[in-house]
Amino acid sequence: MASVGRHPNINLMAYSEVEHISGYIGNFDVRVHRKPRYIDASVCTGCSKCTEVCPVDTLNPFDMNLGTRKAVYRHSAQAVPGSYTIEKLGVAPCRNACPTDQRAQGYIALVREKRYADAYWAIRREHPFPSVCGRVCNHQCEDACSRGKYDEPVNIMGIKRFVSDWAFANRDELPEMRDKSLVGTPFVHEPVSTGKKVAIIGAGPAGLTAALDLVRLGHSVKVYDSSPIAGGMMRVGIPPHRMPDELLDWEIEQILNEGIELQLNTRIDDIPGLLESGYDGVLVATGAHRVKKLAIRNSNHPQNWLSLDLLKRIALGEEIDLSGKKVVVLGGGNVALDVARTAIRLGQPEVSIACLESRGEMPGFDWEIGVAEEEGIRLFPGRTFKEIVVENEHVVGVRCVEVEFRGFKGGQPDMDEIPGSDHVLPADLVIWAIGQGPDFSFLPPDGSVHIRYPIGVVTDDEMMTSLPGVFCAGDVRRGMTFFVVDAIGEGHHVARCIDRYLRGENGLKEPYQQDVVELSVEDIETRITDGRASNQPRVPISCIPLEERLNNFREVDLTLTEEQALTEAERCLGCGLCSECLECVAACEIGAIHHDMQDELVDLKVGAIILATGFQDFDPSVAPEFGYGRLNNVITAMEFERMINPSGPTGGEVLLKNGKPPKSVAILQCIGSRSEQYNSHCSRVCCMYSLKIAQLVHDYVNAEVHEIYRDMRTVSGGYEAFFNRTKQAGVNFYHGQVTEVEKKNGRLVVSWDESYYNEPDHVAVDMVILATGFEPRDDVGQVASTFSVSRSPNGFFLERHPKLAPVETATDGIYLAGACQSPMDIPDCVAQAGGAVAVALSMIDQGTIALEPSIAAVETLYCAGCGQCVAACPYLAIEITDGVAVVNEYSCKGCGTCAAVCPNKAMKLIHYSDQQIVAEMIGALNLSVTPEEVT
Amino acid sequence: MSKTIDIQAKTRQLLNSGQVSCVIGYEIGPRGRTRPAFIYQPDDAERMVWNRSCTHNLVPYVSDKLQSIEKNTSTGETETTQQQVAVVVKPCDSRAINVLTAEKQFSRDQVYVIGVACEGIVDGAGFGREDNGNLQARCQRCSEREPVVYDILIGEPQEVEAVDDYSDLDRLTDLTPDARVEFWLSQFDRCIRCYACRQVCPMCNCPTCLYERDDSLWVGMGIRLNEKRTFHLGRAYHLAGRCVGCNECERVCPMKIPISLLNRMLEREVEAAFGHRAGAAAAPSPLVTILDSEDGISWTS
Amino acid sequence: MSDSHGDDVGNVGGLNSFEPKILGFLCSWCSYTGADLAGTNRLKVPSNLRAIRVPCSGRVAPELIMRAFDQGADGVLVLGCHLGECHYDNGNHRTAKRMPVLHSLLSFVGLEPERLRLDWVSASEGERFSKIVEEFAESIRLLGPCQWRPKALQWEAENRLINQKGEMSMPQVGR
Amino acid sequence: MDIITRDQLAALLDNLASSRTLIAPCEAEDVLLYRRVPSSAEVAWDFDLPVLSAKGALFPPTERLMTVEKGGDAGEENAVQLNILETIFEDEQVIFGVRPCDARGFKALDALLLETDPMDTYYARRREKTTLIGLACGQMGPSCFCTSLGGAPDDWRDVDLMLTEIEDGYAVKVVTEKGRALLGDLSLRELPGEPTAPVLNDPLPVPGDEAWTSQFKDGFWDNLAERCLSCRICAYVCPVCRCFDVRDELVPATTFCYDQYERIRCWDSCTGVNYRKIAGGHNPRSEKGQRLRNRFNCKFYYYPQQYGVIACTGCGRCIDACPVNIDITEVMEHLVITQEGVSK
Ligand SMILES: Cc1cc2nc3c(=O)[nH]c(=O)nc-3n(C[C@H](O)[C@H](O)[C@H](O)COP(=O)(O)OP(=O)(O)OC[C@H]3O[C@@H](n4cnc5c(N)ncnc54)[C@H](O)[C@@H]3O)c2cc1C
Ligand SMILES: Cc1cc2nc3c(=O)[nH]c(=O)nc-3n(C[C@H](O)[C@H](O)[C@H](O)COP(=O)(O)OP(=O)(O)OC[C@H]3O[C@@H](n4cnc5c(N)ncnc54)[C@H](O)[C@@H]3O)c2cc1C
Ligand code: SF4
Ligand code: SF4
Ligand code: SF4
Ligand code: SF4
Ligand code: SF4
Ligand code: SF4
Repeated sequence: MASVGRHPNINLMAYSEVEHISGYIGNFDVRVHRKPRYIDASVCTGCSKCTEVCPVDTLNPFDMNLGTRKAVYRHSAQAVPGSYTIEKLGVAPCRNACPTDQRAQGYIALVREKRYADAYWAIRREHPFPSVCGRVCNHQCEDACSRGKYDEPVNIMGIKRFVSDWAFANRDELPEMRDKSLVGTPFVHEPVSTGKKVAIIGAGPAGLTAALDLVRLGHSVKVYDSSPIAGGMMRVGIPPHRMPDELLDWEIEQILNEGIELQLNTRIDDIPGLLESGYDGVLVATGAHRVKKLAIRNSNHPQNWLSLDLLKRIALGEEIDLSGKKVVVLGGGNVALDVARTAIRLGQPEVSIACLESRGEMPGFDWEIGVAEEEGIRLFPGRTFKEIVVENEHVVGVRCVEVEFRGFKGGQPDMDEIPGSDHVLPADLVIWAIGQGPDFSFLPPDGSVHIRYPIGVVTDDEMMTSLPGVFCAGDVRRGMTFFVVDAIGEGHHVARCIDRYLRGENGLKEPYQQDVVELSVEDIETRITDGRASNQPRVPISCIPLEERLNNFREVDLTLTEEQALTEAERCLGCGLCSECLECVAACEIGAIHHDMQDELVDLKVGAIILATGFQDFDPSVAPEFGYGRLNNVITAMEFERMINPSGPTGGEVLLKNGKPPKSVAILQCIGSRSEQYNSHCSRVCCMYSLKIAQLVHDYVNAEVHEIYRDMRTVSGGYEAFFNRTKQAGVNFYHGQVTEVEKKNGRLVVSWDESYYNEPDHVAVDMVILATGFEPRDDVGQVASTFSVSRSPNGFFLERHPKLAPVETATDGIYLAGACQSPMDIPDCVAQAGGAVAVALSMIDQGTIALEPSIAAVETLYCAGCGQCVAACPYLAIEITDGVAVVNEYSCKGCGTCAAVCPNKAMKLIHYSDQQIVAEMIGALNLSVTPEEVT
Repeated sequence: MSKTIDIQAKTRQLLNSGQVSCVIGYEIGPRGRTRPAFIYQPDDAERMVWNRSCTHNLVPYVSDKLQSIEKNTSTGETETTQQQVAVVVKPCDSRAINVLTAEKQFSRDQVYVIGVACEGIVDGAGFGREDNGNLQARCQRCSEREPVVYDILIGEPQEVEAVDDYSDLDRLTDLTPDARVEFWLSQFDRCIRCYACRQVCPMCNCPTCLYERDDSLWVGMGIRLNEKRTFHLGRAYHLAGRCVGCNECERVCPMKIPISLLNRMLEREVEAAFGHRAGAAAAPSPLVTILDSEDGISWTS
Repeated sequence: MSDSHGDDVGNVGGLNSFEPKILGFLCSWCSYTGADLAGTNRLKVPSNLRAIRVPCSGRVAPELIMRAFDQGADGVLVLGCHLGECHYDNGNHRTAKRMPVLHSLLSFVGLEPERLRLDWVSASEGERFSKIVEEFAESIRLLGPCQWRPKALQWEAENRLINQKGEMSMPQVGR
Repeated sequence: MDIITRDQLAALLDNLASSRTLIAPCEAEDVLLYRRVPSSAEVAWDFDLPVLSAKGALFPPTERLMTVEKGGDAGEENAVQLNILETIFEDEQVIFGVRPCDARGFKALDALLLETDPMDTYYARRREKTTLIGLACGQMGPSCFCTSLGGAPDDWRDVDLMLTEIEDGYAVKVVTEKGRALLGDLSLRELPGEPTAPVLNDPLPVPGDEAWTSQFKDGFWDNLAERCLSCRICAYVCPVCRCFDVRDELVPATTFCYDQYERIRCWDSCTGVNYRKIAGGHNPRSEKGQRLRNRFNCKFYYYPQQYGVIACTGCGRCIDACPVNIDITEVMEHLVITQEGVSK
C-alpha cells in the first residue's frame, strides 16, 4: 500500500468523493469533491503530537468502535497517506452565535481536562475581556446552545468566568505557562512594524479590542479617552456589584502591555486635526453616553439626575449618601436596574422603578428584575410620565398616567392612556434612565462625518465613515447601548477593515465561515447515552446572601467552584466534534494544521474508471436471535480481527467484557448470509476467515473452539488442506443452523438444529464470534447512479455478463474490481483488479470501440431541445447542443427510454422505431382471435 | 393603478439602460380589450398597463422574442447588443419560467422577470367580456399571490386563503366509467382541431406537434371523435408535471372545451405521487427522472 | 351495431365467446425471456396476448398505449424487469412512474382501469408470466369488449354527426 | 311579403327534417353552433351569431374525397387490386337561420369553387343540394362591419328564403325558386308594409388596392403579428377562409377492414406555423408577420384581384374569437390612415 501511495503515476485522493461524471469511454470528465482534512498531508510527518494534546475523544470506527480516538486522528496505523485528519462536523452553534467568534466548545473541552491555563488562552484568542463576559454578557452562545433543545443550555458564561477567575488567581504563574493566545489567529506578538499610525478615540471594549488587534498586526496605536479611567462603559457604566474593578483593570493592563499607548483625560474634538497630525487612520469608538430625558415640566430641575452620571461618580470613587430619600428611577431597562440597585446601596433609600412597559415586557433581564425586587426595589410598570411635580422648589413626585403600551413604532411609543388613572408617585429624587444615545458634539462641525440622527454614525460595508480614513465601531455606530460582546465583535471587525485600508490587498481577509452543526434531539440523546456528555442538570449561579449586600458594592454573583465547573463542562455535547480549541495547531511544530481549509472540487479527465468500493459487514444487531448487542461477549468477526491485532484497541489481546480471556469460544457461520430473512447470497469468504479465526483463537488465546457451520465451502487452492489442518488442531466442528444464542448460568449457550451423526445441538461458551457476511455498502445506490452501473438483485454492482464480461459494466469504460461486485476474498479481489486493469488498458490500447447497433437518434427537425430525454437517459448519453438533443453513440445502450419520454417523438430508437412498433401493433390487432385458437 | 406606474417605470428604466431590448407586457387595444404588448422604446412604456384582465400568459413569447433577437443580431439586421428580454408575469405564469428554464428553452439570465403580486384575474378577460367582474375559478382557488421567480416584484402580495377542493374533478370521478366516456366525448366532439390550446401553451414548444404530423402515425387529421380524444389525452399527458395551471388553453378555446380538467387531474396526481408542483422550482418533470424513495406512486389495476 | 367501417360496436358473439385482443409490451431482457421460458416449459399462455418486444419497458411510450386503445385493443399489458434489476439500470423507473399517471388519465376519461396493467416479470419467472397473462386475459374477458373506440363511433352516430348514409354531418362533416 | 308564425315555421322545419338534413343553430353545451338537428325542438330560436360560420355545411372541416382499398381474391396470383371509391354527397340539406354575412360567405366561396375552372365537384354537389333559409339581424353586433363591405344585416340577395323577425312571427321573402319550393303550399298571411329596418353601425373605411401593395413591406405586419399565436382560430371561424390540406391516411384498424386508405381534405390556414412548409422542411413564409399579412392581403387584395369578391363579409367573428385581440378593423383603419398620410 505504501508503494501505491508513493508511485509517481498514482494520484491518491483520499478523503474524496466522486460527485459527478460525464462523457464516455476514453473521455470521462470526473468531478471529485475533496473534503478538507485540515492537515496538509504533504507536510504532516505523522508525529502524533496533535493527538496528544487534543481534548476530544470519540469512538474509533476503525476499531469497530471498541476503542476511542481523538478528533485529530490517523485512520489506521498502515493508512496511506499516513497523514492525520481532523474530524469536524462544522462550527458549533455557540461559536456561530457569538459576535466575537468565541470557540466555546474548545475551552469547555479543555476545562473538562482541567487544562485551565490552556482554556484561558483559548478564550483570550478572540476575547480580550474574559472576566467581563464571564459575568455580564447576554450570552447569545447559550441561547444557541444545542443542549437547550434537550434540557437547558450549558452554563457557558459560568465556565468562562470560572476560567477567568482562575487565571486571575494564578496570574503570577500564568506567564510561566506557554501563552497560546495567538495560536490560530493572524496575529503575532512582536510583529514587523508597518509604520502606520492609528488613533483610537474611546477606550471602551470596541476601542481597546481594535487597538489590540492593530498593534498585533504591526501598526502603532494610540488610544485617547476623555475619562480618567479606561474601560468605557464596562468601567464607568456597569456597577461594581456586577463587575469588580480589579479584574477588568488586570485585563486592560494586559492589553496595554502589548504596546498600546493610552492617553486619558483627553477629549478629542478635532478629528481632521488628528489626521493632519500624522495618523493614517482614526477609529471613533466613543460609545453612547448621552442620557435621554423627556421634555416634560420640571425635568430640568436639579433634582433630576441622569443614570450615567450617578454610575460614573460611583465608578470614580465618589461617596454618595442617599439615605432617607425617596428615589424614583424612570425607565425599565438594564441601565435602570443598575441605577436602582446602585442607589439602594447608597444608604438604603426607598427606591422604585417606573416605566412604560408592563411588568412582563420590561426590557431588562428577567433575572435581574427579580433580584432588584428581592433587594427591596419597588416596581411601577405600565405608566407614562407627565410632569415632575415640584413644590416649594423641591421635587415631590412624578405625575403619571397608566397606559396600555404596545411597543415602539417609528421611535414613538404606541400606547393608549387609561382615562382617570392620573396619579403622583412620591419622590424627592428622580433619576432618568430611559435610554442612552451617542454624543456627536465632538464630530467635525462641517458635517463631513455623516450621522443618521438620532441613530448612529453612518459607515459603509468596510465600517468607514464618510470621512476617508475615519472608521467607527461600537455603540456610537449603532446609536444606542448594546452589549460588550457586540462592541468586541465590532472591534475585531473594524480592525480588519482598518488593516485592509492601510495595507490594501495584503490586509486581513474576513474569516471563512463554515457550516453550522445542527443536532437533532435524537443526536443529542445518542451523545448522552454514548457518554460523550453527562446527563447532569445545569449548574446554576449562586449569589451572596441578601444581608451581605447592604450598603456595599461586593459582587453579588459567585463564581462556580472547580467541581461545579467540571460538572457543567461535562454537559457540553461537543457539537462540532473537533472543538476548535486549536491546541493541535500549537502542538504541531511544522505548521501542518490549517483549520480554515475548505472543500475543494477537482476536475479530472480520465479514460476509464474502475470501481472498487468494496462491501460492508452485515450488521447482526438486526438479527436478535444471535444475541449481538443484546448479550455481552457476542462479537463480530471484524471486532475480533481488531482485538487480535497488535495495534488494535486491546493491544492484541482477546478479552471478555470482564477483562479476562475467554476459555471457550463459538464461531457461528453464515450470519446474515444464505438466509431468507436477511441476505440470500453466500458471502463466500466467511468459511475461510472463520477457519483462520478458529486457528488464531486456538493458537493464541488457547481457548476451546467450537465452530457451527452449515456447509464448509473451501473452494480454492489449499483451502481444503487448511480446513483439515484446523480440524486436526482440535477445533470442534458442528453442522447445523444456529437458532439462538442465550445467556444461561453466566455462559452463552448456542443452539442449532439440523444436527446429524448424533452430535450435540448446543454448546455453552464464554465468547461468541459471529462470522458476518458481506452486504452492499449503504451508499451503493448513489454510487451506482453516479456511475450509471446496474445492480444485481442482491444489490452489488452488476457486471455486463457473468461469464463473458465479468469485470465490465453495462457502461463502457467503467469496470469493477473486488467485493463491490460480489463477496470475494483478497486473492480474488486482487485477481479481479488485475483483470479490470487489463481490460481498461486493452480498451485504451485499441483506440477504437464497437458500438451497439440499436441506439437512439434524433430527428432534429422535430426536437424542441426540452431536455426531457437528457433527464431520462440512464446512461447520461444525451446532451442538448445548439438547442437540440445530441445522442452520444458511444454511451447510448439502446434502452429507448428517451424515445418514450420525448413528447414530440423526435427521439427515435433505431430498430425499435415508433413506425415499426405502431405497424406491429396494428398488425397484431387485426388478427382476430377465434375460440379454437386458445390453447 | 400604481402597479401600472411601477411597471411603466421599470420598463422605461430597463430600456433606457439598455439592459433589455424588449419588454413584454400588457396594453389596452382599441376595443378596450387588454392584450399583450411588446415595448422597444422607452417612450412607448406608457402603453403598458396592469389590470384585472391581464389574463394572457406572456411567457410563450419569450423564446420567440429571444430567437428573433438572436437571428437579427447574427444577420446584422439590427444592432441589438442586448440579448435579454423582460416579461411581466403573474404567479402562475412565473412558474412557466421555471419549467422552461429547466427545459433549456432559455436561460434564466436571458429574461428579466417583472413579477406582479397578482390579485386574481376576472372572468371573460382578454375578450372584453369582463361583465360579471367575478374572479376566474382558478384564481379563486389560487393562494399563490407572489411569483415564484422574479427580478423585481411589483406590488405587495396579499395573503389569501384558498383551498383547492378539486370538487370539479370529484364531480367527474364520481361518475361511472361509461358516464365519463359520455361526458368527454360530448366535449371533444366540439373540438375543431384549430390547435389554439396548444399554440398558446408556454410548455407546448415542439417544432411540429406530434398530433399534426403528415405521417398520421399518432393521429389522423380527420376529425373523428376518437382521434380528437387521442390528441387531447396526448396533449394532457405531455403536460403532466409541466402544466402550471395558467389556463390559457381553456381560455382561448373557441369551443369552450374544459381542457383544464385534464390538466388539473394530472396536476393533482403528480403532486400526490411525487410531491411535485410544476415550476415551483426549475426542475424537470418527475416523470422523466428515476424513482425516489419518497415517491408515492402506487400501481393498482 | 356497426358504423360504416363495420367496427363491432357491441359484443358481437355474446359474452361467452368473447376473446379479447390483448397487446403486450415485453421488455426483451426479462419479460420476453420469461415468456420464452414459459414456452420452453410448456406452460399455458392464452393466445389473446399479442406480444411486442421492446428493449426495455422504459421504451413503452404512453402514446403507444393510447394508440393501441385507439386501434381497438381490449387490454394492454406492459411487462418489464423488476425494479432494481433493469438491464438498463433504471429504464424501468420511468415506466413505474408514468404508467400510473397514464392509467389515472385514461380512467379519468372513462377507460376501465383493469384494461391497462403494468407488472414485472424476470427472466426466470416463466410461471409468473403465464399466470399474469392468464389473469389479465380472464379479467378482460369478464369485462367484455373494450368500448373505447366503438363508443366514440356510436356517439357520433347517435348524436347525428353521421347522416343516414353513414357520412358525417355538420359541423363534424367528412368521411 | 307574407308572415309565417313561429308555430308554422316550427312545423315547416319538422317537416323538412323528416325528408332531408336540417341544419340549424343550436346550443351544444353552451356553445352556439350550426348543427344537424332532428327536429325544431332543438333549434336555438333567439340566437345571435354562432361561433363558427355556416361554411362547414358546404365546406366541411374534414371531408373524405375517396377511399382506396386493397381487394382481389387472395387465391389468385398477383391478385392485389386497388378499388377506388369516390365520396359523392347525395343528401338534400336545408340550413335554417343563415345570417346574411354567412350567406355572402357562400357567395364569395362560389367565386372560387364554382365559377372558376376547374370547379370543385365536392363543393358544387353540396351547394346544389343545399337550400338556405336566411334570417335577418335586428341590429348589428359590436364587432360587425358587414355594411362597410357592401352587405347589410337584412341583405336577402344570397339566400333562397329570407326571414325577418317581427312581432307575431317572421316576415318571409322568397328569393329563389328553391326557396319557394320549400314553402310548398303553405298558406301565409300577407304582411302589411315592410318590417322595421335594422340598426346599423357606422361604416368603416376600407383600404384600397394601393394601400395593400404600398404597405406590403411595412414593419406594421411584424409588429402586429408579434402577439399572434398562429392558432388559426380566425380562419376556422371565418365564413370565407377556405384553405385546405389534402392527406392520404391509413384507415384505423378495424375488425373487418384491412389495408384501407383514404384521401381526406381538412381545413388549414395561412396563419398556421406549417402552412407553407414544403418537403425538406423549408418554409418560405416562416415568419408570423408574413403569414398574418397574407391573411389580410388575401381577403382584401389577392382574392378580389383574382375572383372579383372581397373574401371578408364583415361578420366580426375573428375579432371576437382572437385570444390576443388581433382586430381586422384595426388593421383596415391602420392601412387607410397610413395610406392617407402617404398620398397627401
Ligand atoms: C449602566 C450600563 C450597564 C450595562 N450593562 C451591560 C451588561 O450587563 N452586559 C453587557 O454586555 N453590556 C452592558 N452594557 C453595555 C456595554 O457596556 C456597552 O455596550 C459597551 O461598553 C460599548 O462599548 P463601546 O466601546 O462602544 O463604548 P464605551 O464602552 O461606551 O466606550 C467609549 C469610551 O469613549 C470615551 N469617549 C467618548 N467620547 C470621547 C471623546 N470625544 N474623546 C475621547 N474619549 C471619548 C468614553 O469616555 C468611553 O470610555 C451596559 C451599559 C450601561 C450604560
Ligand atoms: C471479518 C473478515 C475477515 C476477513 N479475512 C480475510 C482473510 O483473512 N483473507 C482474505 O483473503 N479475505 C478476508 N476477508 C475478505 C476481505 O476483507 C475482502 O475480500 C476485501 O477487503 C475486499 O476488498 P475490496 O478492495 O474489494 O473492498 P474494501 O476492502 O471494502 O475496500 C473498499 C474501499 O473503497 C472505499 N470506498 C467505498 N465507497 C467509496 C466511495 N463512494 N468513494 C470513494 N471510496 C469509497 C472504502 O472506503 C474502502 O477503502 C475478510 C472479511 C471479513 C469481513
Ligand atoms: S482543534 Fe482541538 S479539538 Fe480540534 S482537533 Fe485540534 S486539538 Fe482537537
Ligand atoms: S425530449 Fe424530444 S424534443 Fe425534448 S430534447 Fe429530447 S429529443 Fe428533443
Ligand atoms: S436509448 Fe436513449 S435513454 Fe437509452 S441509453 Fe440511448 S440515449 Fe439513453
Ligand atoms: S382550442 Fe379548442 S377547438 Fe381548438 S384544438 Fe384546442 S380544444 Fe380544439
Ligand atoms: S396546458 Fe393550458 S393551463 Fe397548462 S400551461 Fe398550457 S396553456 Fe397553461
Ligand atoms: S390572428 Fe388571432 S385568431 Fe388568428 S391565428 Fe393569430 S392569434 Fe389566432
